[in-house]
Amino acid sequence: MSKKDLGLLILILVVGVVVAAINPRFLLPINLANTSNLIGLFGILSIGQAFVIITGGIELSVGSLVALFGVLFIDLIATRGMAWPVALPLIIVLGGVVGLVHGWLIAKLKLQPFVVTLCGLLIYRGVARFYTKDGTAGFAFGQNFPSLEFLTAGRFHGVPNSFIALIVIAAVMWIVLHRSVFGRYLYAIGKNEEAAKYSGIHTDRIVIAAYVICGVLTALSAIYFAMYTRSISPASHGQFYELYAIAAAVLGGFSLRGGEGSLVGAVLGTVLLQELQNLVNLLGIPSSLNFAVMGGVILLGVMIDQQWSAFRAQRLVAEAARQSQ
Amino acid sequence: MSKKDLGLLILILVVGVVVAAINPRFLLPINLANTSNLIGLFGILSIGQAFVIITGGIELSVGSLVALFGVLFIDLIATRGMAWPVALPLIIVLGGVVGLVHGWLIAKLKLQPFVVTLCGLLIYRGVARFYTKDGTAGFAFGQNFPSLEFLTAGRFHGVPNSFIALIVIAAVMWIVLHRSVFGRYLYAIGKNEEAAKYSGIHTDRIVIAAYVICGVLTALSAIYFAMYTRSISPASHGQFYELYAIAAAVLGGFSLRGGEGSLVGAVLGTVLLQELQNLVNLLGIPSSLNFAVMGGVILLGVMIDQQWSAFRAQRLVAEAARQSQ
Amino acid sequence: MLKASDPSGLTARPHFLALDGIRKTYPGVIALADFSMRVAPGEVIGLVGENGAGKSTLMKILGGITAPDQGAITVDGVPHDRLTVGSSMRAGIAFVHQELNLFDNLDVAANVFLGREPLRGGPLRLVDRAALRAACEPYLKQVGANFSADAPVASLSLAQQQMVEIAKALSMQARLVILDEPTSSLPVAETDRLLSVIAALKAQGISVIFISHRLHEIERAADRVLAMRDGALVGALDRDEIGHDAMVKLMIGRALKAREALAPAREPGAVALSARGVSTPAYPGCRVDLDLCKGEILGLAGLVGSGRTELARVLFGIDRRLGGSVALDGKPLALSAANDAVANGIFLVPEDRKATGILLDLPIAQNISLPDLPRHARRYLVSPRSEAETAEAQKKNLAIKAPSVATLTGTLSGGNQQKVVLAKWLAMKPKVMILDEPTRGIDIGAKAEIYALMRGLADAGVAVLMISSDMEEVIGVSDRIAVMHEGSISGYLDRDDFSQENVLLLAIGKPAGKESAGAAVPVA
Amino acid sequence: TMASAQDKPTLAFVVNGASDFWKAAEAGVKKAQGELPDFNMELKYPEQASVAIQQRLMDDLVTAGVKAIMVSAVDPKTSTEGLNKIASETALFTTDSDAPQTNRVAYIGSSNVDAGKQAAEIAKKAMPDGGKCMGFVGLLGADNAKERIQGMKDGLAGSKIELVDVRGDDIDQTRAKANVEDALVANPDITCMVGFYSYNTPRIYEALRDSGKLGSITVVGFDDDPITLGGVKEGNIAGTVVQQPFEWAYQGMKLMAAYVKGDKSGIPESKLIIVPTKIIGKDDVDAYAANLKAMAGN
Ligand SMILES: Nc1ncnc2c1ncn2[C@@H]1O[C@H](COP(=O)(O)OP(=O)(O)OP(=O)(O)O)[C@@H](O)[C@H]1O
Ligand SMILES: Nc1ncnc2c1ncn2[C@@H]1O[C@H](COP(=O)(O)OP(=O)(O)OP(=O)(O)O)[C@@H](O)[C@H]1O
Ligand SMILES: [Mg+2]
Ligand SMILES: [Mg+2]
Repeated sequence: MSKKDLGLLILILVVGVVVAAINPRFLLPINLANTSNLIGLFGILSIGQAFVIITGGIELSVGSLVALFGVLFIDLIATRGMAWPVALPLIIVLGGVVGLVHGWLIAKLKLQPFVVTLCGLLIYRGVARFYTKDGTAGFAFGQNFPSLEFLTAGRFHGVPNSFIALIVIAAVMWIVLHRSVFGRYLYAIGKNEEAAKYSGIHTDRIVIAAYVICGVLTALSAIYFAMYTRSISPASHGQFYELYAIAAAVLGGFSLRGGEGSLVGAVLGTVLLQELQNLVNLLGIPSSLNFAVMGGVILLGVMIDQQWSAFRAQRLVAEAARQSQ
Repeated sequence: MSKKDLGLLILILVVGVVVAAINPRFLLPINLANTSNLIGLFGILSIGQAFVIITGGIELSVGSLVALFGVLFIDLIATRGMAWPVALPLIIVLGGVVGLVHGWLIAKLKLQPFVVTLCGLLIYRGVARFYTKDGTAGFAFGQNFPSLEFLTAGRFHGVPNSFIALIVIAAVMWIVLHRSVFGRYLYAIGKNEEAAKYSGIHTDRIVIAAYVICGVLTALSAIYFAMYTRSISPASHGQFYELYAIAAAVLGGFSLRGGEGSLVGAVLGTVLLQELQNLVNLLGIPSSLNFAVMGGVILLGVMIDQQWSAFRAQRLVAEAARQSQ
Repeated sequence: MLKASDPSGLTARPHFLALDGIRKTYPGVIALADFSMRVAPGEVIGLVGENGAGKSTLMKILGGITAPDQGAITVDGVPHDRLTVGSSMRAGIAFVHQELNLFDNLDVAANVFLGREPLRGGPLRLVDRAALRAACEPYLKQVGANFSADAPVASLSLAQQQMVEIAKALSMQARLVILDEPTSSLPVAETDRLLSVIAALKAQGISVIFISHRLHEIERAADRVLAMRDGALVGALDRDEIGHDAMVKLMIGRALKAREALAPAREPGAVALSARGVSTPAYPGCRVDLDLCKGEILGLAGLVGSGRTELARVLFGIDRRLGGSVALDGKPLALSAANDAVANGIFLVPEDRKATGILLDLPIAQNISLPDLPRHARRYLVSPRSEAETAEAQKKNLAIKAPSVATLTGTLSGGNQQKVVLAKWLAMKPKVMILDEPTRGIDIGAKAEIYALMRGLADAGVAVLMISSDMEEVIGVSDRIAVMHEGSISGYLDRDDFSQENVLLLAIGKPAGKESAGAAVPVA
Repeated sequence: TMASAQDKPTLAFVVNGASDFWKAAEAGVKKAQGELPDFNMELKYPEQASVAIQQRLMDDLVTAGVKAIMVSAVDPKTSTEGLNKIASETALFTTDSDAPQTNRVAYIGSSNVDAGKQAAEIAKKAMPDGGKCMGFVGLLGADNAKERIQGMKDGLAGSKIELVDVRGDDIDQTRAKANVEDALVANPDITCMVGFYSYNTPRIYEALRDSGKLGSITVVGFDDDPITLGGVKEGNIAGTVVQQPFEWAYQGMKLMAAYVKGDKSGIPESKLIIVPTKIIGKDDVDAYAANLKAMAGN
């Protein structure tokens, strides 16, 4: 675990202790389970986003995709009667295809990631809304899918399965990002794509793969979100989720310039954000301030991190100066 | 006017001709005036955004600022009875101060622009909502400010004054960006900040100045927006306007990597976006598709532009090869 | 120009690489015109030519980075229309680029083996980190690196980074190694090591194409020299014909005047820039005292990482000094940012021109006017005419090879880019000129011009500080030499004491011997 | 306040999103609080009008130990499961839009379909010769919008008035106003406009005023934005249909307080407490405004 991740972890613990001191109900198992469920949902999104950010890209269409895939999934299994073990992989594949298209536009046609995915943000939301004619997609009363519900919204010994899914995904993705050749290429491309190309790396394929991973994880998390809310109004569902995902990754040390960041950081970033949301509700802070608290803490965190590194560098230099005298 | 701007202009005209052919009412003076009013409002935002983008930065808090400044302005003049000639410059100065803070955090503390302004997006929206306790800021019935209303929402010989304001601002800013020393520095910093610093440029000050300009123009446009809607629910007012502004700048040829773009392009980009919104209403396209149409056209525009430049570059090279034989 | 012995090697001889009729044009420039060459196994080809002659373009074609308009490439008997980066590597070609291409977020070993990592974990394709490290060490040893395989590249100096690049090329087990100006920022000892590495490659039957503007290196390493001018082969020299003057004649089409004898040591003027107890972030514990006089060229020599660049950055205000004071003409300077220095007439030509020297995406004229824009402006509005005039004058003055001053600087050859960096400062009124490796990548003709320019500046009363790792240059150009060792100045040499040995002794922290003055000492 | 929050039973009123509409409910909560000091009453806005965020807000409230929640669910039809989860942990009431399939204790509110019908009444009265109406709304897909539109269509059935189209604006007021302007251009034969959300009517009023069409186009409104009431008084808005969120909140809070104390007598057999919507025309507007003011002063 890097110094940066450790700092974040400490911040999370400190905030947790303070909140628990003010309102001990924070530590109730039910609250921890609720929060870790949301951590699971948003964490999967953040990991997907992290893979794109590491290449120096960005994926802004995440929120709209959560709406579109959610609508499609619920429509398929609730209205069209498709069996969920068919619908689920279908949606995941669709996520991969969307990622493929984004990656292709970015890597092959050399369009800017911000532009491609901004258009995605607009288009997918429009499509989702058009698909339901601005109505809501949801389950009819009494429509139940016990095994699917257990897998997505259920708990295992009190631990939400979505959280377990996050842990598994994070572990796998940690190996991919930090131990595999693919991961190493991602870092290289993020730092200097041109030079990576000169090293004989198929940069296009790697970049496309990053977007595919993001698409797949987004689709997966869209299904989790759908099964959590069980109802999706496509006009608002998932709005700003891309910002949550990006904020989590950035809090976790990812640089939007690419080539920097650790997977543990992205997960911890999500934990902090969800802890903050929980805190606002638990401490009775006006919900209008929810956003402000989140923004304030991110800014503070990033500033402290920045100042802390600067301070450490200075101290190191001063140390060296003292020793050599 | 650059080739790129010309291409955009042609696209705007082609879309206009098609729409006019389907629904001739598109060309009614009243419709043109309505649309140009909105072009004025959004155009001012886009110009501000362009100054930040040219440095390789981004300003995501624009939408939230439009809400916050709008709420403050209306509250000051409608509820607190401040004279508008006092309130207006006050808000503009506030815009400058916000820009100063952002610029300072980015240039001096070396925080990432995306992060700083993302936090701004969250914080300002929260503050705006807290300020009105999630209520709406608006004028009482019959509360009128004739001269302010004429300046902001009025028309001069049928031309909306907001559009005239945009033209004046665009002209001044064109000179600043394309002819002045400051503008040249902006491009240099956008292309390579390090090298600009090594040329003895006060890069920090220039970057801060870009954010101040953006803040001031955002505040100005927030006042225009406030006087247009005359009522502001801070939870939703201005949401996504930063995306409109960024999209307009990008359509107009600005690169988010910095150092590229023309002011005329940013204005034309705004024109195209507003034309598209107008088209959706005039052609009776379901409102749910509004976003999708916008996204689709931006993507198409950027793709054509990209392919076209690639094609031209190829032809130039082939030309050179042929000639030299 | 072809001689009976056919030094250009075009007649049948077993060869590894054959190029025939290679042609490459850019808008307004013919970079390569019907270029043909052969490279035999185990042969070291020295490729020389003025800046912009097309050397790098040719190598980029071999490396698969650019495609030729025309021509045939045959590698090991296999013909290719064009090479891609992948096919070039697979064909056994390794490439050290003129511009560095390292990843500073990865460590040294990861950089050396990027794209060729030893794997474990089967289909998981995990990086075998231990094997990677182990595989890297021998190559680092071979290039004489003083850093370890897991050092982050971000912590290395430019010269050290160049060593990583060379280690990378060596590790590829290639059959042809292309070295495009690998020594441009390497000091003497490391350069020597590189030359012996080249000899070792040759002994293993590996071919080498070696590009350098330091002709004595070519002299020592090459079996055959090919000279290029304006994209064409203008001549070739066999091993026994290789000599400094012969190469120069081929390159520039005429003999260069014999290196002018040093002007008699002049009385230096008053002290212009004086540093007292200055310590830099790289060596926070060391204090540097330095006096730089008007009208002198003070050469600053030292080994890799001795802190010269750091000192220059501090004197130019890019880095904050940790202690001490700097005064110009007796007046103390704050130097909190580069603009302080520029405003006071202290200019820096940095060593890394791609990152800090110029803006590659700007036209030449805008690069030249950038530090002095207000002078080219009326009421804050830039006058493109005044700008173009100045740029034209500088283009002529420095013989910058470019279609026009509106050309994008990034499309110029390395040497011409360097001239643009110089031009922007020469267009202003320097009081103190700091040049960090000013002739890095500059051809021999242009070098002479730059030396003349420096001398001209000095004669005009400018104080010139020249940081250089090129021993010949330091000794040949300076009025006085200061040598740095691990962050402090280990000694000064006056004209009478100039010798390679003395510089080297000081550079490794030993006192210079007065007696050996003038003696030609073989480099260690 | 944290301490008292733990001593006294807490009752929460959770709305579906930030809007002025709920300001009256806030006043109702306040009035109830004044009368019942043994309780801790709060009104909660989710930071966004989304099911997930509202669900989370309620989960957190339950965690924090509230004794009863009255919720205006963002999407009651499909939130059965989530609402039932809350209902299993605390006493759940619904307001504004009902969720009859859930285990909620009772619903207090009005009927959006009926409100739509009342809007049709206004239109029919103002345009006896018939006409063409254009509607404007924030979220076309939202239940309350759909029900109001449906109610109005039902109410207009058989008359010569037709609701031609309804344009959505995603609660962006700039677009709300631009939509009205565009409608005036695109459909010159429109004779009436309906603002289905509280802010739509003032935007219609202003766009008409700007283009000089005030008075020549019949405006039908919903809710009681000050501009709407002003327009009604002026005669340029034919009438507006108002709900009574103040009553929902006030009665609802008292009902919940009683319920928590064990008194279930206030819950009717049908579990529905309907506070009817009212039509406010030119003649009633002054009285209504005075009443509003009186409530806010509470
Ligand atoms: N991408 C490009 N676009 C346009 N012109 C180019 C481009 N690359 C190279 N050139 C031109 O091609 C010519 C040959 O350049 P090249 O870099 O091969 O020279 P070189 O021999 O390596 O010079 P140096 O010794 O200075 O490195 C130069 O005139 C240069 O300006
Ligand atoms: N960015 C950096 N981070 C950490 N250490 C650095 C950095 N840049 C340089 N150094 C270290 O600082 C020392 C001085 O480097 P500097 O570049 O000033 O040396 P120099 O004398 O100019 O040598 P060179 O011939 O390499 O340019 C070296 O030990 C180098 O490794
Ligand atoms: Mg070259
Ligand atoms: Mg150096």
